[in-house]
Amino acid sequence: MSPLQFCLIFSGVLFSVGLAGALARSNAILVLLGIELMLNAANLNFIAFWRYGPASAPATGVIFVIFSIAVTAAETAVGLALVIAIHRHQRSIRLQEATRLKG
Amino acid sequence: MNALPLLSLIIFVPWAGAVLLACLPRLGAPASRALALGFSLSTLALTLAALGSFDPATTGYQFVERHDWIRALHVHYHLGLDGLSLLLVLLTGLLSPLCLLASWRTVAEARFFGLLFLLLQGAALGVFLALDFFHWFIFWELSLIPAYFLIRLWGGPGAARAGYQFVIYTIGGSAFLLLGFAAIFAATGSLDFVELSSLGATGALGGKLASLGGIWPQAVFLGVFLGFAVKVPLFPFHTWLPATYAEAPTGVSMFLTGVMSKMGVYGFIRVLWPLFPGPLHAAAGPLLWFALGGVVLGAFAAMRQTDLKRMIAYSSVNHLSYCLLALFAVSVATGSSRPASEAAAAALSGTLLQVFNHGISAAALFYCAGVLESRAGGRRGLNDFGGVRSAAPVFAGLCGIALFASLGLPGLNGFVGEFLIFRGVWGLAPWAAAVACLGLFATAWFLLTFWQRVFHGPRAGAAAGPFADLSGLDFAVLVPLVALMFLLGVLPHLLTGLFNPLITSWANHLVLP
Amino acid sequence: MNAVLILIALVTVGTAIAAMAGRNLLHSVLLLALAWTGVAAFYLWAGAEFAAFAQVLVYVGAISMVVLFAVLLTRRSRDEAAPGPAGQSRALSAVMAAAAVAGVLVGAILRSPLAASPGPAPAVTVRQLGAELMGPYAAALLAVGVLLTVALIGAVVLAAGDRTGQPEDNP
Amino acid sequence: MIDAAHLWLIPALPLLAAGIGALTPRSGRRLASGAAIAAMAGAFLLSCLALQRALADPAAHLYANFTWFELGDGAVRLGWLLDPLNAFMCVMVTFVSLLIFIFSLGYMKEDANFKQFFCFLSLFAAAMLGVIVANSLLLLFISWELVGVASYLLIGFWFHKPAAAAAAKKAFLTTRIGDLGFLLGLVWLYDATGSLLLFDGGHGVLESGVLGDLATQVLASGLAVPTAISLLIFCGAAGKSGQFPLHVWLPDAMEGPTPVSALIHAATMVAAGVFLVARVFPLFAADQVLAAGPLHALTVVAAIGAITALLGAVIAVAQDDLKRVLAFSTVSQLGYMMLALGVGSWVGAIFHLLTHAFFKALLFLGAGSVIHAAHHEQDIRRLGGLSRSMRTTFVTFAVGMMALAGVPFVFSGFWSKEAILHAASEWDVSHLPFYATLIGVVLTAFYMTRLLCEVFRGAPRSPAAAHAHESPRVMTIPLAVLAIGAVALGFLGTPVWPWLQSRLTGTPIPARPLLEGGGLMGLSIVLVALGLGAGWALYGRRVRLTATAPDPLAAAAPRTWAFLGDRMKFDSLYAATLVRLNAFVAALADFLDRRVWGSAVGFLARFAEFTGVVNSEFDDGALNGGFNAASEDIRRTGRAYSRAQTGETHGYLRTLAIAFVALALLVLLGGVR
Repeated sequence: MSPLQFCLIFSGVLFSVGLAGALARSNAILVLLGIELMLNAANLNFIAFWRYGPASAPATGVIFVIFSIAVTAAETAVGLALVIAIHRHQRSIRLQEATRLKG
Repeated sequence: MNALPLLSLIIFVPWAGAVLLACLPRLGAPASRALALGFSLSTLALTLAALGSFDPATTGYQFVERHDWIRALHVHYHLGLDGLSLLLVLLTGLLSPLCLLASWRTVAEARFFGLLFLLLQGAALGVFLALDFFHWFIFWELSLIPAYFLIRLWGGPGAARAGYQFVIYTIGGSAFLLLGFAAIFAATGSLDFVELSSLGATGALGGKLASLGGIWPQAVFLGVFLGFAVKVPLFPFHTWLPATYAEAPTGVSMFLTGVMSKMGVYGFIRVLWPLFPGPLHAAAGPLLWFALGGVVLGAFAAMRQTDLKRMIAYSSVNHLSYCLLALFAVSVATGSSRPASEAAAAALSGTLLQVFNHGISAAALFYCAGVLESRAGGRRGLNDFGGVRSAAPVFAGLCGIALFASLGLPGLNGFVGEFLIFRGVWGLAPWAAAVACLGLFATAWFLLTFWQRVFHGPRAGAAAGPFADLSGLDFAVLVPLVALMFLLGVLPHLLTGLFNPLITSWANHLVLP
Repeated sequence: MNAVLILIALVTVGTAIAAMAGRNLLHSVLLLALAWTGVAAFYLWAGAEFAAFAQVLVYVGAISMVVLFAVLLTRRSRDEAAPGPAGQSRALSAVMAAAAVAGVLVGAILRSPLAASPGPAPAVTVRQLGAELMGPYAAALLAVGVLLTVALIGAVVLAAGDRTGQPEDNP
Repeated sequence: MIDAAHLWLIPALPLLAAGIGALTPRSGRRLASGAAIAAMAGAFLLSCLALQRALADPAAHLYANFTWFELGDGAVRLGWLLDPLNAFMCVMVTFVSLLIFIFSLGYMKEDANFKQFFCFLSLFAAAMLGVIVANSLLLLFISWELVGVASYLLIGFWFHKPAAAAAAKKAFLTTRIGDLGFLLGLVWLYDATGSLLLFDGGHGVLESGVLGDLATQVLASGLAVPTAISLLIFCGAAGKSGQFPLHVWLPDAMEGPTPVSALIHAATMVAAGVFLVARVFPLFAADQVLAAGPLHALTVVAAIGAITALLGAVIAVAQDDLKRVLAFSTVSQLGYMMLALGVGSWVGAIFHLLTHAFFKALLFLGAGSVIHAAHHEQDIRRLGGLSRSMRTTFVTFAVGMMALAGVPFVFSGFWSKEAILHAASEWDVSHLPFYATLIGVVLTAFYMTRLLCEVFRGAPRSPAAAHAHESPRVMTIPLAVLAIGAVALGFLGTPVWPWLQSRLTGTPIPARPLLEGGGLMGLSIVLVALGLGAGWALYGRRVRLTATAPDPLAAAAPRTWAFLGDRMKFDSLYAATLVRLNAFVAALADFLDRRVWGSAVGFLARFAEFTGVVNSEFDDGALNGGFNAASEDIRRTGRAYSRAQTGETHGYLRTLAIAFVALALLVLLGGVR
């Protein structure tokens, strides 16, 4: 197993853990955190490929990660604001109960 | 080059009106109506100015405006006017004030209505004038949004569903269109219709698309084709149309059928045909059957409708299918050894005439249905009326003229276009003309049934009680339309003169790359 | 491949699992902060110092704080009830789905012929990064700036809520 | 002196009157009717001048063409034509129309839509004159259709009567079937020759060069192109002229006011088909040079004409409605004219057309006078005894009846019918048409005798008939004038002095001694006498006493009588086949539209819906154990969409994960590259 493959597997496992959390938990905050984990796993891949990948441009991977982190930050801010809004409306942040958008 | 950017003015004057209306939230209903009408009329004046200084003998584009816009994408702001565009711009300019007049009394929230309508008008004009796919597509899609809201907010009880269906269908169609053009851009690096047409004429476009590999050339053609086919609509992509036209408010129905359905035909002639002469030729044989399906089954389906507006909507399917029939027939004959330029010129002239004339007569018919509907408190079933001619003879007369114009009575506007289409199609694909005759017959049948049920017989249904004849406002809408029907029926050269050199040059160069 | 990397990976994944599985929300957040630190450590190990610092600053510093606030703010809610049969079955299906994803990913990675260049990490200075960001990626940077601004305003609007206290949208 | 270039004035005058009529208010009765009559009188004077001009040089075709609009490198051109055929038709149409207009002043006096009636009449006359003076088949077709629409308006003039409205629609649609054939013929001819002008300095479609070229073209099926074009054009003629099998509209059209029946369904519109064939006769005859052709156009014309002549006469025997008897007699007479055209004697056809216009208009107006006097009683069984109360009407009607029956020597119908019989007997393709005409002669004399006896003899059989009075002068004077015409016109074309024939053809025709074809003439005289005698024996000698008494023939053969009375069940046949087929196709199209196309086009949408269903089934079935009872509704379109929209974030996420796995597996295992 090459180091690159190891890194990728690491990120894959981290991703799956995040997914499992997001799927299993009913607390909206935890779901959000699970998604954060998945995004982190993606960032891991960028760095791994940047480090080991063939003919990488000097800074591409890092730049991607920086942008990704910025976007994630925005996403978290909005997500948490939503959670708080939901909480204020129905005194609960259980995701199962937030089904008012049901078609 | 004109000092005055006339074409930009034509597009942006209605939009300026819309912006003005948006900026005046406290404007009362009468003032907003007047304002909207004023802007619409000044657009008409501008179109007439364009007509005045238009030189029909030139086959190229006139009043061209071309400026760099987005250099990175090789996008230009490119407007131009030729006989084909002029025809449609005139139609839009003429119909829009009438549509606004048609909604004069019946519409609540006049300011918002006028705003949306002016937006719609500007977008439609933009579609007819733009020569670069980039902003052409923006106009194309922008026309949907006001149309949706106009249907949704002022339409009948089923308007929500109908508007939804309308938007989904047409957006679905234009998604394919967009994909097709994305591929074209990828292959050629250009989005300019003029450049692409010259590429299409030499067959270079096909070659470049083939360099994308696989089924790309066919897929691109299909995508662009689908986008237009849904808009026209070509049978069997027409199922959104009856519901939409029936549920829309009268003025909007007039505009939808009068102008927006022409956007599809325009797209066929301006974009699909010059860009893809080869693939269209290859596909035209089967496509003729689709067009015939629209002609025949559209007319027969109209016979079964009991809702007047749905019936007129089906007659629109029938009438617009004639245009496509002619175009496909020309395409079938393209490149054949038999000299067919005379027939092709007839077919193409007929198509353009039909486009204009159908706009007028269908708008008039929709207005008549609207008059019936408003007099009957929202009912517009075929069996809700009887003997209206006894109650409202003047209305019956004008409606009858519109109806006979629609069924192609000589002396009124519809005939010349249909005759030329038949003459052309016969010369190019005789069997198609023979089959299409069935459609003519069925059209006469259902229009006369409409006339007989509603206007003849003893007074019944909604006409049993007091039934007012036309008001001054109704006259203001119907009289110009009816006058045009007579005028264009007797003097078709008023229109053909505008585009005949253009058509001739097309018809004389029917060669496959 | 070296022991440091393996260690980083184990710690990161372990804390992540613990965070996701834990009963107590506060603990979960803290454990997750640890996991994020592990990721930052990985970046350091790989030679991307700037990314590592950004990770620490944004995640460990900012996000985990915000999340903690959110947890504290929503604490009074009827907290996660004891996992009933429905919760259990959901957890089971979640783990199954995640395992399937993991399996597919690992399978794909193992089957792919990935040629890793064994050379040293490409050296990137912060100056270089800055030049890149202000040069070819200027437009993207602007877009991200706009995005962040919009997100900020959006978050404020959402969290501030309506003054009247009425439920906002009536379907 | 009038020239071809001024010929447009003839249709323009009534058109102007129609415009005036359309724009005057309802109360402007005097203005509308005055304008119509003045315009008609003006048109009549112009027609006479035109006739004078045409007769100055009967062999010439004077024309004036002009460009309608540019098309491609060429242009669509129209034109006016002046030759004896046109000129005679113009004079006849304007003269008969003028009389009918005057008659209408009295007949329609009490109608609320009086001014509209004159407006429509003028429109009709203008269109009819347009048909006649056109030098372009396109212009002819335009006027032709306008004739159709004007007749639609006039037949349905009493539109509040459902029967009238239905009859108008039926007339328009039936003729439209023919007109579509006509249209196809036109476009074919246009495509084949590049012109629709009749005469155009050697390039017109009726000129020998073009026709010669055309005759050399043969279709794959062996049919010559001119034959096919002629037959298509003949469809239009058959529709307008009420030829079998498109004759069904004509009897129904009697729902219109009687002057309309006289104008449209006797003198002018129905004659337009005959005129059309006569006008383009060289085209119809162009395939005669091809001996090998499987079919000649004129043979078909003759066959249809013979069938129609016989059919109309047979059905007319058993009709009880005064106007319907006349209508079927019109059908029959039009058959004679077509037959004459088919056997090659277009001159005979036109001769009969002209005389028929006079005596049939006379008969219809006479009928109108009767109906007017009898308060719209049209059933001949309920009339009777009117010869005493309506002297003028009786006398003029009798003149018309004898002209139609072909009573020898004095009446015009005899001479024109004689010309047709003569031509039919000399036709060398078949003698069947000749025999058909002979039978028709007997039947015509018979049913006209029956009509006259039933209406005018005996005692009145209803209060309306008993109280009938002679109509006012404004109605009887036109009758008298027409009666004179019905007698005098015949002498223009007797074999002894074939003035009309020689003027029409433009070549002098030698006079034949009266007795040269004596055998034939004697035969026809005997046959007419036979018909008259039989009619007198059955209806004149023993007068019907009550309205309900059965007809002697009905008593003899009730089923045949009922069959004929029901117009040989043609209408029922069409209702059972064509109308039903039409309704079926309409229903099919509607069904396809509502059910099939929507689904076919919405296939992608349905596919998405399907995945939604699968997903929700998976949720319900695999994870929650047990189907939801509401799954019955899943098949409904919108419901299925909304079921996928559970609103549960987890569901969405899970779907995503499963889809990802599925896709990845597809890529990994399926080898999709």
